[in-house]
Amino acid sequence: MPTMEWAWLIPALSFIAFPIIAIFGRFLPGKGSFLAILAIAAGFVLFLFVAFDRIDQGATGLDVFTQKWFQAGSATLTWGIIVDPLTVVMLGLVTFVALMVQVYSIGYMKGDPRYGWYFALHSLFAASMLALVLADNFLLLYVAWELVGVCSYLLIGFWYERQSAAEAAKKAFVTTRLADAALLVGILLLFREVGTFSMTETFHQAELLMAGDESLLSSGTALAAALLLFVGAMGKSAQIPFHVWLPDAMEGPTPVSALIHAATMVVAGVFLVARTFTLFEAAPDALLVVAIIGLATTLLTATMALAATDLKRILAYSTVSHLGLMMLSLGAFGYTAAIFHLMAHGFSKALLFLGAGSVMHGADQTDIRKMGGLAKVMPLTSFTFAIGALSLAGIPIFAGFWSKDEILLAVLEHRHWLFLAFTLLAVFLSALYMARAYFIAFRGELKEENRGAHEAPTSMALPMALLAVLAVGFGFIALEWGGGFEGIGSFLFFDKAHGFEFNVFLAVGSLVLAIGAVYLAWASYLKGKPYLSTLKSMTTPFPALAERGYFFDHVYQWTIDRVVLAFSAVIALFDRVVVNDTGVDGPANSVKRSSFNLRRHVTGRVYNYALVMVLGALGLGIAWWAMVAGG
Amino acid sequence: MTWFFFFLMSAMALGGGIGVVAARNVVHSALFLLLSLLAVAGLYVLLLTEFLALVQIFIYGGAIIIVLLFAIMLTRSREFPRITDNAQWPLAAVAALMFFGLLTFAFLVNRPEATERSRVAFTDLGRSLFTDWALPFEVASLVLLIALVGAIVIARDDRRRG
Amino acid sequence: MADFKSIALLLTILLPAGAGTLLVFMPRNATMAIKSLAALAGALTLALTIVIFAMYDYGEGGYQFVNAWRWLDEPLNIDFSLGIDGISAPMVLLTGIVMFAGVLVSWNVAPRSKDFFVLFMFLVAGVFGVFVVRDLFFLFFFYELAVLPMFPLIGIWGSSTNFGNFLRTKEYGAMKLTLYLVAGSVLVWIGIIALYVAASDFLGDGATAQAGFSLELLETLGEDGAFSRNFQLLFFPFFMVGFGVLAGLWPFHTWSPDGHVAAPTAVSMVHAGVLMKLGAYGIIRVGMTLLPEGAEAWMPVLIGLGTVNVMYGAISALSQKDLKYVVGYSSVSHMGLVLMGIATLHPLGLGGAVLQMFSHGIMTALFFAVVGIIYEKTHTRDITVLGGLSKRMGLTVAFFAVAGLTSLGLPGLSGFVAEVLIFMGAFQEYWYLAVLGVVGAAITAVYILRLLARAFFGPMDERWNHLSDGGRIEMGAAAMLVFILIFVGVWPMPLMDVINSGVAELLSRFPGV
Amino acid sequence: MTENLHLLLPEFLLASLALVVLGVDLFLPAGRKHLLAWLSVAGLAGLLALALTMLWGKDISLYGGLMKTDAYSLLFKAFFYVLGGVVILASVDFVKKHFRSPGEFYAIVLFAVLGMSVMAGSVELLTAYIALELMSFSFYIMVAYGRNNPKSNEAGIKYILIGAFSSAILLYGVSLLYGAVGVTRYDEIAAALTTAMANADSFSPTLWVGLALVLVGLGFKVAAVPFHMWAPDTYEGAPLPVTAFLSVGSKVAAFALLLRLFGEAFMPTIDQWQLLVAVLAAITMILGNVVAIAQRNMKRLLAYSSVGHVGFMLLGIAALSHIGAESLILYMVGYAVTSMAVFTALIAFFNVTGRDDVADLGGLADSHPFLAAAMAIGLFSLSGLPFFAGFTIKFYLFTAAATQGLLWLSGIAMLSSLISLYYYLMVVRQMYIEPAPAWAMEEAEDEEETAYDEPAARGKPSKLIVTVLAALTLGVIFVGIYPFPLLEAIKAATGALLGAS
Amino acid sequence: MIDLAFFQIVSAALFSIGLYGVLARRSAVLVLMSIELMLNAVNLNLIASAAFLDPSRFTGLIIAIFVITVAAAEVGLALAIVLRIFRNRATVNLDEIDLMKG
Repeated sequence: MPTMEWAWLIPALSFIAFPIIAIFGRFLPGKGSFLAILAIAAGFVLFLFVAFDRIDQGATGLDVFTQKWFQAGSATLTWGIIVDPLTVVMLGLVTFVALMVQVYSIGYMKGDPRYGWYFALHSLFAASMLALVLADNFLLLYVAWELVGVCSYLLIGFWYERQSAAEAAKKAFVTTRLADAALLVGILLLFREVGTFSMTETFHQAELLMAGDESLLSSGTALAAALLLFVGAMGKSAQIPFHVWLPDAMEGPTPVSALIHAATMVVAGVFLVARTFTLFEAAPDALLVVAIIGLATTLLTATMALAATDLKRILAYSTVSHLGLMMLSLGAFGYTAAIFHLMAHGFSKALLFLGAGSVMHGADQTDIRKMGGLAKVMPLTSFTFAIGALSLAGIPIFAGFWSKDEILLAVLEHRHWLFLAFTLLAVFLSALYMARAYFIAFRGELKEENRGAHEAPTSMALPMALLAVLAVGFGFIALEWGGGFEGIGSFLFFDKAHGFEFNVFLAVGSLVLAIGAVYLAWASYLKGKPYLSTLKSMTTPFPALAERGYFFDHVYQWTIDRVVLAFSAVIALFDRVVVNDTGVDGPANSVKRSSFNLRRHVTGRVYNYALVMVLGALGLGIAWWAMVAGG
Repeated sequence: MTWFFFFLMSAMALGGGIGVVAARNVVHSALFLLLSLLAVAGLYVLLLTEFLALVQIFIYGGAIIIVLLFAIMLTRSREFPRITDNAQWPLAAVAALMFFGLLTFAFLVNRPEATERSRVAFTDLGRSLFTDWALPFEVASLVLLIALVGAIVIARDDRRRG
Repeated sequence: MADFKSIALLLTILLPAGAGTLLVFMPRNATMAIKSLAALAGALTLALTIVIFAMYDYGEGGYQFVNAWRWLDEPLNIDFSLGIDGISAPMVLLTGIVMFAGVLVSWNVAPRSKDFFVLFMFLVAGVFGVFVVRDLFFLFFFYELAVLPMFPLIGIWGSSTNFGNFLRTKEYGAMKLTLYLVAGSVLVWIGIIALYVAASDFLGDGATAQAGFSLELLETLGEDGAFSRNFQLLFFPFFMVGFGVLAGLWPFHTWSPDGHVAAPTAVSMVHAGVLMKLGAYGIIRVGMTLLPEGAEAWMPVLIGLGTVNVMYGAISALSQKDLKYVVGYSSVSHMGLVLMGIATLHPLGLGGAVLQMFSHGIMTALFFAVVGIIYEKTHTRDITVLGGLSKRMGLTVAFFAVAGLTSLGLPGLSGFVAEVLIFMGAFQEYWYLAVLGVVGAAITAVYILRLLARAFFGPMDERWNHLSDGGRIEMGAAAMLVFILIFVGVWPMPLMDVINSGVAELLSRFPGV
Repeated sequence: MTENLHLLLPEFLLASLALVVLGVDLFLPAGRKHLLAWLSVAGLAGLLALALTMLWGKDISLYGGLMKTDAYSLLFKAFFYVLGGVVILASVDFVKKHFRSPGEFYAIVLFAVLGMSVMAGSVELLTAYIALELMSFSFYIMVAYGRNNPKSNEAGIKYILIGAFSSAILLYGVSLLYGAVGVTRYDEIAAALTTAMANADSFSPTLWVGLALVLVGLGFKVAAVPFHMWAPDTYEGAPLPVTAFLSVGSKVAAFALLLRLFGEAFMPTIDQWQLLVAVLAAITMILGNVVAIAQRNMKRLLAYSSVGHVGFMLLGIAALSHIGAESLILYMVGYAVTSMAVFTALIAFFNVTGRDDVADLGGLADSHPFLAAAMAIGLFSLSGLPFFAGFTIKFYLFTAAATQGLLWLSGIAMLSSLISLYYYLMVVRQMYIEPAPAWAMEEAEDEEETAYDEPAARGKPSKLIVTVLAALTLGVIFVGIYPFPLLEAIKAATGALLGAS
Repeated sequence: MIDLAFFQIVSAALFSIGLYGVLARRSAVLVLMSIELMLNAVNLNLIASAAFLDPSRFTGLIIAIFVITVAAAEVGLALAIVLRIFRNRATVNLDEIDLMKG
């Protein structure tokens, strides 16, 4: 497996690119953007080698290469990579989408004062994301985890002169950091129990536990660790109640949203759960929690997406919703399905964001109510957007269709039928809001102010086209091709082969739902039928709640202002008044005061002095005598 | 006989002392002091140390009292017949009494076996003073000297010097 | 090379001290010459410390660069004995770095720049002394010598601030800091004397060996049982609290934020960067080395207080309006991490603690350097007044951000490695406290990010239009610190190898561990 | 009896030197009086050399045990000679400016020195007492030397009245002692006490009350609480050089006497008085240092601080032993050097400004950087911060006390020296941080050559005093970082006092 | 025969009286006189002790002689200062001599 050893080069290249661009970027042609693109392109090529190598190796097995990082006491901390199917798949997603987005950004970010810095950050992000995917031990994973976090922070706040951008960046980072604390605790807990950060070792212990053999892990710790890791995942993947940061994150440049907040970073949570799936299997209750959170997220955010009017926010909510779907699938042991959907959604959603970006670039609008009929002025964008939408809506032959069915299947097999019902509802909703967005924005008659809108330049159009192709065709990767590749399902699922299944009833059922949703949207938004409004009125107060995001933000804001900051102010006051002014200055001042009182004992009258002397002499004489008499 | 003499002298000494600290008039105090000193000299005689008694009479009676009287005359100011005790005299009395109590108690508790008194010859006294104790004697002479110098330096009236 | 090894540590003291003495005799108005001389001394010292650190053979471990001169004969038997081990070596390096940066940052300090550098040099000499001596008397000697220049440094070149509802004058800050630290040292002093007395009582009169203040002697005597269990239980707190005051141990920390608010930039740097480490170092070097039993018994208390430090400092920092207060309280919080790591008595935790001492030293120096630059430009440290500075002072803000990210434990920067090690160590015994520590670190993220968002990002105030980044020299110093932070964060091996040897040596004294 | 009379040569020569100064004074024109200072200093230097060469290594008791010439007395002899020289040099400018009759002044300083050296050397109560009086008389005169300064008069009368009173008490103690044991020589007293301790039935209260009264009398001389109240007034009223001499000379001399008395005579009964002295020390150091905080006048502040230091020195008496005595003597030397440095700086300041309040020191660091630095160093040393004498001597003293089971007292001492740090720092702050006081600014306006906002260039102190100050400052640092040679001499002295350990 | 204790008690009484005088009188001159009383008490005690306990070496007598001498000198010097003060302040009243206090 020669090429697999070289997998570590994939992040390394971008990692090297980062400081070069950051420091010398301004002296380089194109501010060094080409370096970033070269690095990631090379990464993509390397990925292909690795992938085919991996396929030749067959789906089984998992190869690890580690390097010593440093020694602390008895513990040796290491860098290292795992190359297994999951890694390969993720590598593909990340390298490809990152490449697309960076190419797209050339056109999109043209003329920005911090053009070079932008690409530097992209390189750093790509590097960290790839490292996260490749990490063979929890510590390295955490490192990469935090680095992608800080990249997202810097990119969301890229236009930091805008108050909203600064705030959104802060919000995103703080929220994820809080979740990461749990992740870190989980990792430390595992280290304490297993004595190493190595994932393979940890999983081995988990398997021992499952097999009921002698294991370093107790089921209790396994459950605790799994849940803690999951909390971290919730933070990154914006699961309820941590979802609030993702919509605001749309303050960043749109390509960033496409790459980080749709295709790659946000799925890190899903990836984490998938990566540590063995551990979760060892603690089935944790998986139930995952399922429930996933379901709740997907439903709630879908409704929010339905209520939103800002194109990017719609996409953001839909992202969260689909992340929830993935979590649900994982929670339903639908490992394959989850990853499959992760990929499909990644390509489609990236495509949608790029489309949105092109709209903002061309028509410089974000509110869909102000759009309409854009298909006339920017046909390509409209077309590709439609493809992405259809894919997410789950219309056959489009990528989303296949993966979604897998998820439904998993839920059907492993979870209560209620789960399935809600999932189908979610499917319906996602089809509905995608259709809504598309029809309002691109169909209907063109508004006056949007006449000047123009189609995207090639550098932006090309990536969109490529992604569109994937969004259409990616689904077929599920099918069995020859050459040692029996469909993504069996490829992913390590040794327990789990080929692609097709359940006609589910497929038809979901298809009916989807088409129904699309028709509903078409009818109400283009033909002005009152179906939706009646639906709305039937479901009050949900639409109203959904518009306000179920008051999550308000509650958080209130807690921060009224509880956290107030408490901190109290502590600070306590520190100054009680600890300092009383505890520290108090004694000092009392000494000072006693000094001013005591000084009066020197009256200036000689005979007082003499009297005190005599009293002292008496005391001394008596004391002395007493001492002697006593001892 | 000696008993009577002893008590008389002690009475005079103590009475004089009380006069010194109680008299309203400074001059009276000085005279009471003289009385008390002479009485003490008498007690010296009882102790068979006539030489000390003489020294006492000459130096105190002769010198010190005169100097004190001069000082009183020179500093005779408006402050006479005014009250001559300060505010803390009751406390002072208590302290003095306690002191007296302490000392008396100490004296009464330990009674060293007293040898019979024997008269010290002037010659022995002189010899030992100028041989054994020559060194302190020298130093004492220096003390007197600088007391003299100091008195001059301090009391000298600047106006009469150029 | 042996002869160099024998005098190298002496040089670390003599270089700054000599420079200081030289400066005394320079004309007051030859500021350029004075500054150059100071910078030269700083550079030489830095080079020297780097060489020393590089030459320390961690494979061998133990005290190296050893040398001793008899200073007083019996009965006190005081030696001026030098030597560094795996724990003090990084501290020496740290001191060299921070000192150099400090000199550069205070490049245009005025007025009386001469006096400033004289005092600064002696301050540094004292700090070096504490780290390199192996005799309790001289340890205490230099310990107080390091405190002494603080008063004039803060009093003369410091700044008074009115916080509306309360006022903090530089005189107040200086006086409180000095008295407080000396008060702490009184406890240490009692402890040291008690050690000596116990040792001499143990040896008794007419014994062949004589008690003294040298660490080795006391160590060996301790192994022979000179210090009874009760003695250790009684006197370890003296060292724990006495040194703890300097380490900002809660609730004895209040000198630190006020002192830093009042102090001039370079002094804050050296003080938060190095002097607070003296406290932690003292606990390790004196308390734990000589009184292991007492230490073991008291460690639960220490780790508890350390955790309080972490949470308390972070929470207090949340609502501060003054940049320096934020940094000051974050120092309290981070020193809490150090104390936690020390108290774990676990190789990971202790190693992390020492690394954290180093990392926090650099980080907080960087913090204060940048804050100083900003204050010099804007004449305010009020977060609510500042805003959007990064538009004009991009690089400065970037440096501040690096320091901030280090303090919130971002991987790739030195803070992360140290904190994770500490938590790993703490998790072994006190997992609940470790969790609290992690939460504290998370809170750090909250206030740092709020600070960045409010003070540096967002729309810029018109008043700052004329601003620009700090001067070349200050920025250079800051850049150096940034580089070190990243270097250690990415490749901590060279530091950790040395630290491990020292920690192993220390923990070998704890039978229970 | 008189076979080794020559061993007293230094004393005799010193006395005659003083007389010579007195004599020459009569023939010198008013303008040239400062020559007397040089004469006295030269004489003292010569005597120092003579004493060192002649008495080195001698250990002989003279006059049937009235005096001893041993390492102890030699050490203090040398110390007092040097001290006298320093005081005279430091006071030349002052005397020139403020005193009407300088000749007598120098002579009296010499007499005081003589008294001190005899005090240190005498091993018999009467001799010690007379020497003490010689010294005290000189100080009575010097304190009242500012003839037309009411404060000086007042200080003089207060000092001499309380002094006479306390010496009466001391004498009564001596008489009681004599009545109890019948002897006055230290060694005989020690022997008598040993027997008294041996058989408890011969328990005699007069003895103990006598000892107590003696301690009171000496406690007055060293200004130990509660016998200290004269000190602030006297220090404030006395002319500055006299204050300096008083706070260093009389204290050290009294302690030399006290140490010898307790070490050679009262040692057998240490168990009885150790605790008492310890308590005295405690209240002394606490009261002195606490009350000093409230002071606004430099002399008064230093008076209280010296009371505090007396507390520390009493610590050494309480811990009387080889190490205790060593540390005490070392402490006295270090304290003397340091506070002479502070006082000399103050004298120099007074010479140019005529003021001695703390507030007047404002802006000194700008107008007279050297004075400010020297005084700051002295104050830091007094507060026991390292690199200066104060740290080393305090460390030694407190350690010594701890070895004698007085760790608690050492703790109190450290706390009170922490308190002392506060007011010393207040002075430093005045010099370095506060701006120059109003009067200085006015002076500045008057002198047109100085810029308006600068503090006044209030004239420069004379080269002489600056040199003395520099020397003293170096001494402070020297004792602080290299007390080794000093300690060798001190060890010899202690050996002579308590017998070789 | 009269016992030593009698003389001692007389001296103690005299001493206490003098002590009272020092503590209670206002005029510096009177304070000086009281001190003289105390010194006499000292002498009485010394001489008595010498005469009863130490007739061979009679150290007490010697001390007494010195005490008398010193006392004389003391009075002289003190009175000089008193006169100086009287010349400057027109009083020898210790209540009014309190420029310096605290």
